[in-house]
Amino acid sequence: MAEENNDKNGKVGLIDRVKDDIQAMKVDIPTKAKEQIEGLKDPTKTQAYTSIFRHKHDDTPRNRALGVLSNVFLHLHPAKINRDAVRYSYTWGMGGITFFLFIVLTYTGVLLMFYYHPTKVQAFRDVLYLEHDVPFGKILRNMHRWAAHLMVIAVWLHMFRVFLTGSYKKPREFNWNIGVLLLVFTLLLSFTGYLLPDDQLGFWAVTVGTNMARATPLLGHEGPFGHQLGMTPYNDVRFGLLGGSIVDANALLRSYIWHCIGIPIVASVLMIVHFWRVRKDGGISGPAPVMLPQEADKPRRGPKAAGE
Amino acid sequence: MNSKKGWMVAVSVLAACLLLLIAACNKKEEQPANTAAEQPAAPAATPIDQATVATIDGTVKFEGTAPKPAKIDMSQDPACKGMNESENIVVDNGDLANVFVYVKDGLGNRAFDVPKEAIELDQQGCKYHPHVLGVMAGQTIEIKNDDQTTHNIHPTPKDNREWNESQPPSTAPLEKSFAREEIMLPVKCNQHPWMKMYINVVKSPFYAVTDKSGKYEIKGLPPGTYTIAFVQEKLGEQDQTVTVGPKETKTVDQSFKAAGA
Amino acid sequence: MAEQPEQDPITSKSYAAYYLLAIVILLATLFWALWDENWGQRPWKAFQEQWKERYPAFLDRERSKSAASEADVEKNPDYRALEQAYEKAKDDTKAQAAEMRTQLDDANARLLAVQAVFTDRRAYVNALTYELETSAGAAEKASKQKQIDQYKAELATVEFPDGSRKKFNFQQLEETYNEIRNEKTKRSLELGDVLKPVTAASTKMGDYVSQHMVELTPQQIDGLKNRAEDWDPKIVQINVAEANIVDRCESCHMNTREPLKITPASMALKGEKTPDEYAEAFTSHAQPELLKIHDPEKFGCSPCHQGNGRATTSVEKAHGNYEHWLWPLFPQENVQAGCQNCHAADMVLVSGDLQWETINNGKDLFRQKGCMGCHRYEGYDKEPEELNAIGQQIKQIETQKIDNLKESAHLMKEADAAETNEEANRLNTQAVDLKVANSKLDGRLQQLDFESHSLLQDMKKVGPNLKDVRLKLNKNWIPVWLRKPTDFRPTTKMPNFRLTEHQIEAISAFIWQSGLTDPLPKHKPGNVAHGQELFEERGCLACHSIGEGDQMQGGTFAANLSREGEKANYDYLVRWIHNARERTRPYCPYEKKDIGPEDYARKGLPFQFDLEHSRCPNDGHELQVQNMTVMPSLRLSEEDAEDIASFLLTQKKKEPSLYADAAYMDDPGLKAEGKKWVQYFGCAGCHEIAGLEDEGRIGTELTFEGSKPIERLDFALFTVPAQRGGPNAEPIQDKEDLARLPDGPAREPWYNHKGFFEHKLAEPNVYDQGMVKSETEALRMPNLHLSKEQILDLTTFLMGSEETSLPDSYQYKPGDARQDIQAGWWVVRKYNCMGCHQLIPGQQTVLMGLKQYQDAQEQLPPKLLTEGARVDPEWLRRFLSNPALSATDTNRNGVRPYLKVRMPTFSFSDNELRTLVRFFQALSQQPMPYIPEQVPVLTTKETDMARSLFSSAAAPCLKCHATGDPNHDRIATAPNFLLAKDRLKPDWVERWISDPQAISPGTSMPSGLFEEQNNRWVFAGPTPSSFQGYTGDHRKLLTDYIFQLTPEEQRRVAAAMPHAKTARAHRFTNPRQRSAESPPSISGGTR
Amino acid sequence: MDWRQLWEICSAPDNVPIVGLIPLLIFYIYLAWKQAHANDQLIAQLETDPAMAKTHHRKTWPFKQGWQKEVHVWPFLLRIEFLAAIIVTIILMVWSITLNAPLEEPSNPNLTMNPAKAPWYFLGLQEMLVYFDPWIAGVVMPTLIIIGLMVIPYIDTNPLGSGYYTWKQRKFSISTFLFGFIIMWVTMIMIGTFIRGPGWQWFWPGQTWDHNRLIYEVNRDLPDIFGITSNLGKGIFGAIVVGGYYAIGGFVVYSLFRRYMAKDFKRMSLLQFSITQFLLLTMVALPIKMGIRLLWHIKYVWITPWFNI
Repeated sequence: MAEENNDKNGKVGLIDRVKDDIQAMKVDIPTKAKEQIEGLKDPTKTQAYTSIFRHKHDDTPRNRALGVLSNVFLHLHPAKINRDAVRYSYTWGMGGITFFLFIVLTYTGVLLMFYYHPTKVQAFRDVLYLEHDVPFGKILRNMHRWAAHLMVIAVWLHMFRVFLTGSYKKPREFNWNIGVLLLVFTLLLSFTGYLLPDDQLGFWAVTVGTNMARATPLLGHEGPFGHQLGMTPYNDVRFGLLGGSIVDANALLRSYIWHCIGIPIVASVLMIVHFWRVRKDGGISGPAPVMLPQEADKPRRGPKAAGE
Repeated sequence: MNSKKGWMVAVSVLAACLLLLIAACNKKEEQPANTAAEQPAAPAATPIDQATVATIDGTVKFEGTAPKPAKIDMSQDPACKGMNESENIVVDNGDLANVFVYVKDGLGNRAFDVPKEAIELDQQGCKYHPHVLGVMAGQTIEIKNDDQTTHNIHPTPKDNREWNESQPPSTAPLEKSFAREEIMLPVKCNQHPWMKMYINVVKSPFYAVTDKSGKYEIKGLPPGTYTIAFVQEKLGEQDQTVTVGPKETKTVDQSFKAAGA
Repeated sequence: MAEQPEQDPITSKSYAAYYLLAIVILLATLFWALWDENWGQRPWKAFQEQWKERYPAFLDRERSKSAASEADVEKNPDYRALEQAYEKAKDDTKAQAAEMRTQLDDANARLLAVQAVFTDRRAYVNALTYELETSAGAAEKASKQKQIDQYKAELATVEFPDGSRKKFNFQQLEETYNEIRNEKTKRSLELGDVLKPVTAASTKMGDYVSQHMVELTPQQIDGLKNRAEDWDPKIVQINVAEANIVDRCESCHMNTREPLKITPASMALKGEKTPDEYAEAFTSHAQPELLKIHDPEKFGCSPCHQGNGRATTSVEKAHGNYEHWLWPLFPQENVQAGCQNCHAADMVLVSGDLQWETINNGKDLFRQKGCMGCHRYEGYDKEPEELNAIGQQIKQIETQKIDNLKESAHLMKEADAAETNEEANRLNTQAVDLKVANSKLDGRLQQLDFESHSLLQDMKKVGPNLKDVRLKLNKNWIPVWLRKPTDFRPTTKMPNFRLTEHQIEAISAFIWQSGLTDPLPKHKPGNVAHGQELFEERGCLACHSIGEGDQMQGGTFAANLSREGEKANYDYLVRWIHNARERTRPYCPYEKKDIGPEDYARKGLPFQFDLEHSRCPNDGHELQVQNMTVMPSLRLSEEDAEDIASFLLTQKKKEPSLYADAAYMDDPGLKAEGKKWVQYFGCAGCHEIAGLEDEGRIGTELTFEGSKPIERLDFALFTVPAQRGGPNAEPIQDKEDLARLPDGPAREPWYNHKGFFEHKLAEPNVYDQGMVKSETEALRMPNLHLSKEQILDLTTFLMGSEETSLPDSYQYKPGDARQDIQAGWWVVRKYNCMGCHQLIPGQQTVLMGLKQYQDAQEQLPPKLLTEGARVDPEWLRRFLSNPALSATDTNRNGVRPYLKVRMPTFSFSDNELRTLVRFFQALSQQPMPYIPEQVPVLTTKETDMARSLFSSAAAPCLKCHATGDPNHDRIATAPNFLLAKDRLKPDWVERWISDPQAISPGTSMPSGLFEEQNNRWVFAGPTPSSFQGYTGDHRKLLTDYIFQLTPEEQRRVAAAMPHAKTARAHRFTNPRQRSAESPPSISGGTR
Repeated sequence: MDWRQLWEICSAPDNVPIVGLIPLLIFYIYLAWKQAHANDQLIAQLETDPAMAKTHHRKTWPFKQGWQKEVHVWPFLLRIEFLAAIIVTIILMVWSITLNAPLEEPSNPNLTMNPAKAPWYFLGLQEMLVYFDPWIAGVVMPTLIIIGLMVIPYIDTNPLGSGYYTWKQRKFSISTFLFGFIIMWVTMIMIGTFIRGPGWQWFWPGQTWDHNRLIYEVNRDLPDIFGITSNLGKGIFGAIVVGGYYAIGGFVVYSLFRRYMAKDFKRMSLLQFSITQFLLLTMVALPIKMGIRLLWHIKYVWITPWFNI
């Protein structure tokens, strides 16, 4: 009952104030709206945009360069490259595709790990579970498998291209070596993954594969001089690979850990080196200007100098 | 060059999408349009016009020498009296009694009301009266015991349920019925091994049992073509096909031959 | 690219179009993936949509039927009466109830009015109280208290529904509120009381309907329909972690567990001739009673049916019908294979009156056809293995005994030399303990001896003993038989080994030359006509058949005897019929030779060997003293045996002398080679053959054949045709063999276990076809000339013979009495008990099918449906070991002398007797051991009463029951009452005499002799006058009387019977007169 | 012709990548050949026309005044990379939707698969097992392949052909690589996948894979042909043959290099040359061994108590 009085007292002032506010609002809101529309016309000026992209995105050479240089993912590339280096018919894009597939494999692989237990009892069931129960589980597993196969093909084609264009030649000899190692690791990654579903296909493929290890000279019990060096099925290199004399639970676990942790880490490190060396060795090798035989024994011109 | 491969892929994916669409459409077409199915109602039986009904009658004969009825020793139970002869084949002057005659086929899917009144089966003098009985499926049979001895009634059917009940003297009649059609369903009394009779359970009211003079009559038949079956407990079944017109009375005779003749 | 030099092709080219296209395709692909995930991979959704449409439509039809039958039930006068009672109760209480309802409503309204005010004020009081409780200072507390009191004292206005207003302070308000609330409770209780008769009557009506409706009630169907209509598409799954079962079958098979019987036709769309895939899927389970004992929540679906329970992406995947799934769905015709997974230890599978014929026959055929002669199968023919194990144990115990003796002697020696007395005593005690231990071991040894005695007795061979060929057979017949046994006897168990002429010669020579030549006692020729009569009457036909083709009559358990006359030697046949178990010479498994008279003579013993004289004269080892046949002794006299043998010798198509002379059989040069072939073909698996008693099985073990990897099954040259199907898929050329295939010639791919087994069984050498093999390389399995049905049965059995992945707890290995049932069936099947006796309701025996019993069913052997509840197990044991129940008068039936068919003496071993007795007890849920019920001793008056009833015309018991008087027993058709005391269980007798038809359907004993009145059973017919005023139970009285019957008493009753031939006892009035004069006293006399 | 068998082999999910590999390889070889051919023509032109060699930008692609010599990575390279990523994603997804990854029966150590095949990319090695003992095929050869690949940059002394496709300037290295990759590696994989059936027997495409097929094949050892029976003799004989192969082969290589690749030979150090010789001979040894095994059924050349070659 006490509040009623207060209301009555403040009534006059309040109405005036409200009227004043309405007047002001008639001007303010359209102005703000106009500003907003203007602002939206150029989204690159918004705070949100600039906070993400660290510079303006004018279509200037500088910005094009910055677009690459100031991006953590893109600065793998130089800002500018030889005009012909973008030609797909030359590069075949296989290195990039391999890397992309590696990312796809990592991603799908991580998702698969959520559902998979590398034990004799669980492994096969988990794959069935993935196929039948997990939402998108089937496509996930399919993508992982096919991407792995595709990656092997892409690596081969990449290597094939690199050889055909002589890109292993000076100064890229070492990077070629890294590449060869990456090929080996790609195959190993794929091979270690083969056993994981614990089905007949994987089991026998891995059995056949690791049986060869028995015959390792010196280190395998069936290899030359292995017997003489005291190698038995229980202490040779195959035992070391499988964690047992037959493909069993330990082999499953080992192959799982190599597949998910060991080889990916090593391969990643090698990949980093590989990419770094591509840059350091002067970007991709070509398409370089053709060289004439008579120039062969002259001091070699740097790749940058080519093309004039 | 770079676009070439892209196009190849694009075309292949598009083609795949198209296939998919077709597949999806097909799926839809498979969906049935109509749902609730209704059982076809049994066609209604045409009612019998009482004005046009026909009659079949006749005599059943026995050809050849009638076997002499076997004598039955009923001395086992003093309460048993009366004629002690087997009723397997009862022939009098060549007339064969106790033949069950019924319309076996030709009535289509007509259904008939089951008479409310019971049919009587009497046990008297350690014999069943009658020896051959016709009854409609579901109709009540009233079984009486007029003897001063305990009987048991033991039908041994093929298609109906078997039962065996004791009926001491002076007890109330048993009321029984059979649900399914069965011809020459044997009934016996285990205590008096000679006691035997046959119940014929049929679906229509068109049946008869020949009397001592081998005569029978089936009345109230709608005009049509029928298979009439004559069944004798030992001599088996013989069929005849007969066509009767409206209000017609047809005589259908039948004869059985002695076994082995 | 070169046409526009001014334009830089690299920097000027736009990729927008490519991107647009790529992104469109990418999006399309994404949607495709989504579609695939949600529908493409989930065909069950379509099934559930269809189900939602079809099932309610079906339920509508069912509902109208159900409503009709509900209406039928409601037409019943009983229901009408209930309805009237209900109406009456309703009318009676109407006025009162209406009044009470008004009062209740009024109280309710008032309560609401008070409640609104009261709860509001109480909330405020409570809030203040809380403040009071939490306030700190005394002054503050006091002020709060004051505030509360003030508030409570304030008056609040309550507006009542009738418009009146009253003012209450808080306390009054609370009181009023409670008062009205109590009033309301009271009123509603009163209303309930008043309405009680109405509710009771209505409940009765409901109960009546649900008790008399055979189908579901319309309400129940409505419930089902609501469920179907509210159904949201979802995976339906059974998940049993314990057994790793995840079955989603019901995601499509939506009606599996519905309570209605649903056929494909009832789920088909209108106008559809053949039910489509959906309709087939929506049927209810074909055997709902199986689901009752195998709760799907525990057993799932795939343990029985197999298939991939998890998979839901397509029908093929779900049914496991794809290359890499090891457990494809059992086809419908082989569905019983699923039973074998858990029921491998069962010989017969029965639930209620349902026999699982396919698998049961398969199991039985495996034994009957002698498969286990060559193939080991866990559970079959286990006697030799057990015997072996027992031999090991005996050896072990004997060593132990010797060790104990040595140790004991040693201890005693030490004790003698001990330094202190304590030490000496301790050692002596130990020595004594060891001696006691040895005596325990002796007991164990004794048991093991019994056991091996039993096992030797239980060991049977499928085929006859070939040591006796010289005594038994027409020599020249043997090679003819070996050439193709089916040519001589189409139904024989002896399979066709596809022998070459040379092999036949060698084998017959070996068999002939290794046969015994002991002299046989000569028999005079018998009476053929009498022999035939006996052959047909005594029950030979329960196992044997006679006649060929359409004329064949009898059982398939044993040989067809149509051409017996061509092969058999008369003297041997007589001995065989007289007692088939009688051996020519006993066999010593220890010495591995047949023991002859010379061995006995050497020890000065008579050449006597039987079950009581079963020790080897040379070394005391247990002998095989019986022929290893299941053929029992029918306890025939020698003359009867001669008659039957003479009859059988007339059974021939050609004279024995017309068989071509096979002189080469005496060529000793052939013997060694013959032995080689006999061993090679594994003949000793089924036959006893001299020198080959310990031959091992030549075939592969089949216990887990069904889960053998398909790659291990050798389809030989037909691997590819079998995988692909098509016109060349069928390898069998032979017409006869082709006709054996259950599904006819293969056109579809048959590269699976079913296909392999069926082809192998139809033509065992089929996989040799096209192969070039030598005599010793070719497949040895003989052609068993099986029928289509038999192949289906055996295939089903083999398909089910899998190494199961289910946990052990799923195996049917009951620990209780059901174990006895399980074990019993093996014996029952072994001796073909079901050829004569009905053990399962509705089961047909061989004899039931014979012509001579069509009109004389009382001459059939008794049905054993409740045998365990009927007889005293101790008596049963005695009866089974000697069905004549007499040591001297053996040529008769002990219980039912009136039956012409003879319960034979099977010479069951102790083991088998025990098994059978326990089997019958367990089958009727009787506890073991049996403690007989005490029957109260009757007073003289009671005895008189019982006797009078027993002999009255109304209860002419002795008219049918045998009395021992030969004159009377001639026409008797029931056992003698004197046997009851030892044989029967009193409670069973009570149940029997009141309703024998319920115990043994079709029995001669009629039902309706007693009826229940006021919780006691009284005789249904007229009772003798002595019963006047008797309040006891008539049924009990008669039972007790039967159990106290003595031969004298029985004679008295017999004398009292109204018998025409014997003088009628005058003490009793004419029954007709009596029944006429005493109707009032007869409780059940008139109905 | 058993089309069904062929289809079964080609449509086995794990064989699909190999089937896909064939057109891919043909396409890319064609692509490389086309560019190499164009470059070779340009080279020939430039060689005959020194003036043009001075002014021409020495690429087969046109270049006009005013065009940028270098282009920005963003967007000109990255747009291609992203597009490629999208296309690869599409291919992968369509492939994954339409074809399921294989999953066979649960592993069963007691049931050997026939044929038991390694993953397709190792089938070359498995195929080698036919011709060599496991320690060579499974351990030595793979190691040599890896080492051989790794030393390529160090033994290829030809400075020409770096960064462009050419045939003329690198006839030897390209043909060697094509021989190693296409003929040896890919062909052996093809053989392993499509030709080797049950029992690892040779089935021509279109022949039915019959599990019961029996083949009469007697393999002899080379010393046996020469009637050498003693172990010592066999060892010595083998050592002579193998050593002889490398010695004579080495000489042939030398003679060829000297004559036809004088410039390269001149540039090579002794170590480079001997490694080249060794690897070359070892690589050629494989088809030779395959040949004598398949054509003359000779299993081992060199037999010792410890190892056989």
